[in-house]
Amino acid sequence: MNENGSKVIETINLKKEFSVKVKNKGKIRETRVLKAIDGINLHVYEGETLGLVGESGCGKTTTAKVLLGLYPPSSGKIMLEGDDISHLNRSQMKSFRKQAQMVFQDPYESLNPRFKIKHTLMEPLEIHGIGKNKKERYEMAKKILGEAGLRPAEQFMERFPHEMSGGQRQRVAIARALVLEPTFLIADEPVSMLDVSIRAGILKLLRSMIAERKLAGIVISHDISLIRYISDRTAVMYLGKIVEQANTEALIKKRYHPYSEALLEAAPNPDPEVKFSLEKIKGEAPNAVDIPSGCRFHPRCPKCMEICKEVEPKEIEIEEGHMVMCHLYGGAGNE
Amino acid sequence: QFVASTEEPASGDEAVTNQLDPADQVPAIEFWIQTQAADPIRYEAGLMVAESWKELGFEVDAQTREWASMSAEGMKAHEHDAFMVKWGGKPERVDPYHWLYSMHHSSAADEGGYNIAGYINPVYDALAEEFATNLDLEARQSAAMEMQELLARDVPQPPMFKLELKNAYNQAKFTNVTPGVGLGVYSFWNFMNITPKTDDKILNLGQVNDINLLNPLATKTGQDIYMLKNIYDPLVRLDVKGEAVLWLATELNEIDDTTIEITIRDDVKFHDGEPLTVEDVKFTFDFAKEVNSPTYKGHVKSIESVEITGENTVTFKLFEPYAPFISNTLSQCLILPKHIWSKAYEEKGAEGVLTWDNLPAIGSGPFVFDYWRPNEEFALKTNKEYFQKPKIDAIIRTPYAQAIGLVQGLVAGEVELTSANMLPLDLEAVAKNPDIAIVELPDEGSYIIHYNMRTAPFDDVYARRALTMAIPRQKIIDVVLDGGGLSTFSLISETNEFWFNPDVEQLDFNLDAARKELENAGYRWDDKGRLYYPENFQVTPIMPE
Amino acid sequence: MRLAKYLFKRLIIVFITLFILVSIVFLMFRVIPGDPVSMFIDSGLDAESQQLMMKLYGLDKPIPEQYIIYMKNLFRGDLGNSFTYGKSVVEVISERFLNTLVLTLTSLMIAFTLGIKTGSFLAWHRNSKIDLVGTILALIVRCAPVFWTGMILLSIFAFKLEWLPLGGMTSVGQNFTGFWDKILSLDFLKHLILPAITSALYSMATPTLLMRTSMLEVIKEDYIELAYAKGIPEKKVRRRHAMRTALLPVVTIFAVQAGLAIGGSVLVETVFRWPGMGREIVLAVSSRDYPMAQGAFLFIGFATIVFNLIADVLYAYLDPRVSLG
Amino acid sequence: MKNIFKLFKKNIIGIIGLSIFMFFVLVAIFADQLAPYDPMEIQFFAEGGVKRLLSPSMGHLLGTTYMGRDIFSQMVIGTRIAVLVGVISAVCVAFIGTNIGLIAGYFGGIVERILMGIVDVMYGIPFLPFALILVSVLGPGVQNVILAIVLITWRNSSRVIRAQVLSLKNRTFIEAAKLSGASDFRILYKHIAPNVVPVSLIYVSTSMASAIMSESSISFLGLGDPMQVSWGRILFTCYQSQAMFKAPWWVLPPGIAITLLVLSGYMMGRAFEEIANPKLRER
Amino acid sequence: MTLLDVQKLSIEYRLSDGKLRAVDQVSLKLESGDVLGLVGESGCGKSTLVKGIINLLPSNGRIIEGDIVFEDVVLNKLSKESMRKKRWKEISLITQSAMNSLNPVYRVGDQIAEVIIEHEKVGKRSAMEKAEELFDLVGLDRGRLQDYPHQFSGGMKQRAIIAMSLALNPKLIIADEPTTALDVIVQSQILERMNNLLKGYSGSMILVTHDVSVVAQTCTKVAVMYGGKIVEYGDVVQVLKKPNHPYTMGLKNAFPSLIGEKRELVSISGTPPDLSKEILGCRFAERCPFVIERCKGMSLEKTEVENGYFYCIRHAEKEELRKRADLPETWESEV
Ligand SMILES: Nc1ncnc2c1ncn2[C@@H]1O[C@H](COP(=O)(O)OP(=O)(O)OP(=O)(O)O)[C@@H](O)[C@H]1O
Ligand SMILES: Nc1ncnc2c1ncn2[C@@H]1O[C@H](COP(=O)(O)OP(=O)(O)OP(=O)(O)O)[C@@H](O)[C@H]1O
Ligand SMILES: [Mg+2]
Ligand SMILES: [Mg+2]
Repeated sequence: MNENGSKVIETINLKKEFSVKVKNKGKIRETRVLKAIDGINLHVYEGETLGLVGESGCGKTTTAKVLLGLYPPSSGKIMLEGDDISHLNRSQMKSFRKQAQMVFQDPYESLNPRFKIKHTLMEPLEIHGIGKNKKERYEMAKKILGEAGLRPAEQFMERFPHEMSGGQRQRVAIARALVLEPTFLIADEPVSMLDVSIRAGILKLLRSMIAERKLAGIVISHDISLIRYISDRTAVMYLGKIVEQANTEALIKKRYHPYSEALLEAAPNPDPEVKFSLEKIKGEAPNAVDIPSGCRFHPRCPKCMEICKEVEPKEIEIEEGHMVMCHLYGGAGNE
Repeated sequence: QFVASTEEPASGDEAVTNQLDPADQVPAIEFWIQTQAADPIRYEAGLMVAESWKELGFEVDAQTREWASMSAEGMKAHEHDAFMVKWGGKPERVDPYHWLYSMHHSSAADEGGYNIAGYINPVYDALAEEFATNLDLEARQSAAMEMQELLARDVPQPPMFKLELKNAYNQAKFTNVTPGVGLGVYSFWNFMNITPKTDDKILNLGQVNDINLLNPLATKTGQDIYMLKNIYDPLVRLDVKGEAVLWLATELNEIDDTTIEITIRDDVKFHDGEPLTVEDVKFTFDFAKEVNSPTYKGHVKSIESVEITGENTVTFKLFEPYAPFISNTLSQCLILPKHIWSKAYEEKGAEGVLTWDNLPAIGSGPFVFDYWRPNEEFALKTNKEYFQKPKIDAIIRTPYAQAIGLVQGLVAGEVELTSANMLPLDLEAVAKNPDIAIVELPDEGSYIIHYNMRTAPFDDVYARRALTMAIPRQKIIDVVLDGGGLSTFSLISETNEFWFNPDVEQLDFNLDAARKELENAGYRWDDKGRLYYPENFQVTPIMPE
Repeated sequence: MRLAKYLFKRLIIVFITLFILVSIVFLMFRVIPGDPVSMFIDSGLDAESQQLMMKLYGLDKPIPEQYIIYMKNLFRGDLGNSFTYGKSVVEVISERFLNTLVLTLTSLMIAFTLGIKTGSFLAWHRNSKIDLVGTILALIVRCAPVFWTGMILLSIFAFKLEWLPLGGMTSVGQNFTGFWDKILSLDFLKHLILPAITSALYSMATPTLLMRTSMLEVIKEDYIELAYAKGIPEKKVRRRHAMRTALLPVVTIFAVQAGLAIGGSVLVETVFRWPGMGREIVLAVSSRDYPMAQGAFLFIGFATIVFNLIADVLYAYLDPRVSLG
Repeated sequence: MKNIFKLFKKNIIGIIGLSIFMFFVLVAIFADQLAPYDPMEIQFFAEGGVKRLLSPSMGHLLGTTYMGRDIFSQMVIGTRIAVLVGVISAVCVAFIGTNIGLIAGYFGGIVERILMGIVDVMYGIPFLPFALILVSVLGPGVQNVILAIVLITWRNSSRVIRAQVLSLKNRTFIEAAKLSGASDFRILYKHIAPNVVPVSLIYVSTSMASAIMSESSISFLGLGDPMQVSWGRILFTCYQSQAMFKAPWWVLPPGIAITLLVLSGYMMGRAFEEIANPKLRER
Repeated sequence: MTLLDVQKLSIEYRLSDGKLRAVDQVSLKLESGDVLGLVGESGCGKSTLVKGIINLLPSNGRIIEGDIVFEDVVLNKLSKESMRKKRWKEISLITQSAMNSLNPVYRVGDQIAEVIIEHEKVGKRSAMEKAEELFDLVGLDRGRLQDYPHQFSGGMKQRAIIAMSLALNPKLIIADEPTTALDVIVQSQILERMNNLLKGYSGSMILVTHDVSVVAQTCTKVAVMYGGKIVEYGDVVQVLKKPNHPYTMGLKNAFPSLIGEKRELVSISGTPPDLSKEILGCRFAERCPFVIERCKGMSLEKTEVENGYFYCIRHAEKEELRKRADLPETWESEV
């Protein structure tokens, strides 16, 4: 599937740093640099969905926001359909906005509580001057809402967010993201706030919308078993870097990076007869302010070697389309 | 806006015309009234005056002003139309030099001068000069009489009314209360004479405000100055009626019009034990000039030199004859101890001496500075070695900030004497304590409206006279003062019998007469009752003879 | 060390703030109509004497020069000499300031002790009638103008019942050896009661309502539930867990209130003739005693700012979550 | 908005507050009709004496002042100033404070630093002394009193609104709006502003209360508008004329009226506070 | 030995406009050593049930019928004081969102010590020593006892709470969603630790969660809750492998798994019932694909099975229903 499409979005050594106030021993804060994403290379083809997994705080959301221009990147490039969009001016930004959209994690937070659904959906149209008049925009909004599975749409158009369930709101959020007919869609943990019994519905809706519109999609989750059901390829992220990237099923079958291994092992299984394996990795991910030297995973890595403590591994293609960043495979010593 | 004008069309007489040139309309009067906070009497009275003027057809813009701005812009810069103040009747004004010369001589009409109205009348000036320089009392008196007549006719700044002051004291504890002219019981003589009836010989004096500054060279307020007079001695003092009596001086010898020889007592000591000598007297006057004391300046500027001419004598040489020299200069200049002030001068310099708080104040007077806790208490004790001993042992002066506290203090017996004027409600309150007695005394000063003869319509004598006749003196006394006042027509109080002229013209409240006055001068009214100048109007600054 | 650095930084900001304040006030005073000398014009200062006086006060110089001189002196801690008192402003003010502090701090102490208790009580009985009535009562005392409450209390307790003095700080004729002697005397205490209660009543609402609100929020916190689950007796939960945490914002507001109260002290001081700072500023403004008014304003401003700073630091130290910077 | 109103309707304290406030507004509107006399007119007996300090009677419902003025009429007319000062200051304070808070919070960076720096400086200014000086400079008058109030009190609301904006700014619905291409202006005034309305309303109400209180304090110190009757000035006159121990009918009504009107402001503010802070609402 | 016997417990909340029955006639039996998983969608009454058990309902909540028997003591009839003494000593409750359950203004160590001092009347020193042991048990550094909660990461707070819950070796630990906010890796670490610790002194636990996978991995028994009722109860393997209630069947389908072939996810359409309204018959009827007329009738039939029970009137057809439930089409009647 990858080969027949063109790269809709691509990042080259993308970095994002924040300066944050960190409290030290005393009562006084000091300013430190937090490397939220630290040089990532990603691409998504048309009609393809990329899954992004990783622990909390590893930079998934930041990646999404940088890709969408909500945060300016600190360095590196973002190419949307071949054009560098890292440094757009105001009006260019506005037209870029039409092409890239996002579905947020928390459906309770992502809708303006003081807007009726119709206002939420019609506003982007109004901003971009799509549709001749209010009525036309209303129709467009209604249509997309129906497609998002909220029927009868007229009725939902008049509601406020607090009058709807979480699943319904997430459908509105998807509708809003798609009303501008973007070419690129990111869904950041689209179902993690929802009840299990309705998650599948939302994921399915997303998948079908991406497929129907031939969008390039990125779906973010910390739950790799969910990613499996929606993404074609999966990238595993750890502390601001993508440590492994491959076709989803291939990754599940054979993962090379010890972190991916741990992540998959730890994922709970609904089958009571297959129990957890023993604790594989220790502790929790360190803070992005104090990134460990060498391979950033080495303090938790069960297979840590001397070199891992000093040298940062390079990305290598271990199988076709399967990238990994680990000294176990990189031939220790080259650089 | 409550100052709604209740203009009635002037009663139908021939002056009412319809086709009047708007340019002829009499310009509006900006009338400054003091704020209610500063003085409710002036405030209420001012409003009543404004109302009354409106009835005559004047347009009046009554504005309230804080004292500070009114005095800077009006009293000092003379940029007013008209405003109302109260001039205090201090003992040093018993000789009416201030009223008659300072306030009306043309030389004082410039900025900062006391001729606030800008009254310029050559005839008057001549009389005033005579009054100021002729040492002959009778000549001065007759000039004063004539001047009062001129003023009553030309009304540059008419007096309106004065208060009947009432001071309270505790008669169960003290007797022999001796109010002095202009100061009531705050007078030096009262502190000297008041006699305790009981063993408690400490006099608790309650006042509204505190003492501010005890530096004789820099102090400004009456409260301070008259307190200083208990601590320091002048060469002469003004007695309860305002007449000069010898004090430190034992003998005054007018050698000629400009030379006076003075002999002083030899038994006076400063509170620190140093004797008071002619050195100190000479030093005081020289020093005041040297450091440019603003307090002494006005007094000592007439002095050319002071020389020690004997063991106990000094001779003053004046630039020119100055009639009130004894009553107004010698009585006001307190003698400073040279040993203290020359040392202070060395340490602080001229400016430092003037900004010095001079604590503890060391003088030679009958009372000795004891302690002062600002805004709480100020205490004097009696000078046991003084040549004339007070009957009390000490004075404790408490500032009450508000009259109401003071009155309650009186009722409660905390306060045994106060020079604050008791208003009707206060009297009612103090009546609760039968020990409280009231001394009544007429005020020597009065409430005055300062017109500004430099601006219209006050430049015209007929307008001034009409406006003066529209001042509802009696109504103000009845309503605002609850009857506790008297109408006045001369700046000199009638109790000041020697100088007072009872026969001056009295432009008392009479709206009809006021209208007549205007009419006769050709003023006209339109059908709304607004006042217009006569045709081909010519300003008449003073009453033609 | 770090704290010192932080405080240093903050103090610099405090100084800048004060500098701006002083400049504003300085300029404001120069544009007020009226000058300090003409105030006394009627007591017999002729034109020449007035000039001398202006010179003495340094008011004969052009305003920019006056400003520079004032600032220069200010940096040396010299606020100039009061026109009225002829004394150094610092000397006059520090005395008044102490008087004001004694009054405000006493009243705040009363207000906060009572307020905190009442507030937590109301919150604990939330939704009950007591709560509603208590809340409304707290609002009412806060809404009654202090000067009016003062007048009423004076009428009742000082005038009608004659239990307490009518005003002032001490009775006539008391001889105190020093500040503390005075402050600790029974006579002083008697004078303190009414004004302190008056302003305490006024200030009480803030801690009461804040404590109530804060408690209501805290009560909903999970750690309160956990405390119950832990089998901690209700009293201890309330005192140790709920009140302790709910108190944090209240403690902070104490400092802020102190600043406010000092600024607002003029009203109570006027009614009770308390020889404090607030009254002084009114007098100074109306008599155009520039150095005095500027100084008083500066003192109050300084107190306000310092109290705010104290509030910030205090808060950071009481609440482990909060840091400074 | 509707939502706020609905919640408000449920809030007893808010409703009481609103009722009191509306009562005074009505009195203010119909003051001329309600006041039987000109409040500054001195009343005389038929035989000529001034009606000094009469206790309440049918002719003078709340008695008379020392100068023989009708206190009831003064109270009624005084309502006007109170309501006027309250409403105008509140609106100005809320308008300025909200906008400054919105702009500072939203744009951040240097704009925020400058604006909040100004606010910090403002916090160092003690209100009453400042007002006294300002009124001395500009002269007494209602407009100057309002100016003083507004100049000082906007600081409170701007700080809180800014904090509110800071938290709203990172809410995802704002990011969603940005993604839709909304301009800063649109985000600020269409998305963020409506969400700070409840907080703004707290400040409208409480600023109103504190403005009324400030006006009466300033008037009580004798610096109010000398040509207008206000409650504070009635109290001042009473205090100054030394009748305060004698004439309860003169002392009590203005104090009660001030208390009630100020109370109404705080009560409404409290209601809005509970609306803005759901933690306090649901129990 | 029966440790806990909940008999027909019903709990209601008073609302401003009516009542809400959050727990309706719930019966449960727990033997010592059991680990019971309580699963159900958000709002189905799980927290209410467990709070009801230790008598910690919010002020508007009330037990209206039923008994809670804990070791032959009827908990709901105990005086306030004796109930208080039982708390934590015998039953400890890890409340939902334990992240926020630590008082921010006290040191973590002090908070653990507090409960030990309160119940065992020991000195601060020995309480702190005990706390140190507990920290060792849960794998936290002893030194961190001196820290404040905000200095802990989420996982560490969770561990600290678990340490606290074990402080008095209670016979029963109730853990309300203890790992919901955590990353999978940390979650697996913690669950495993807890399991081992409980086994160490044969304590029992009720684990509240909405994640069937977690139950499958951790528990011996499971109770499936829906709309205030326990619709199915039994041994874990039994219930998850061979669900009897259609809701359990649906739930099982909705969980993704990394093991085995990629499977379509199925969601249960519709939303859970509104508990503030009275519901006749089966609560799941609205969303059940096997609904028949009788389901909405009055009676609820309880079917006892080995070690458990379930409520479904079509219990006779359970084999067939199970087969149908495996097919995604079954659940896709509506969106
Ligand atoms: N606006 C910001 N300012 C400062 N730091 C930020 C900001 N946004 C994110 N970070 C930090 O960047 C790092 C990555 O955050 P990000 O939200 O991208 O992680 P995530 O993988 O999405 O985590 P989660 O699964 O919790 O959503 C974190 O350490 C976070 O604290
Ligand atoms: N204090 C309360 N007052 C009124 N209703 C409440 C209260 N607490 C909970 N409820 C309602 O009771 C029902 C059950 O709530 P409960 O918290 O027990 O659910 P839960 O299963 O724990 O949900 P979650 O998985 O979201 O924690 C819900 O409908 C909830 O809205
Ligand atoms: Mg994220
Ligand atoms: Mg729950």
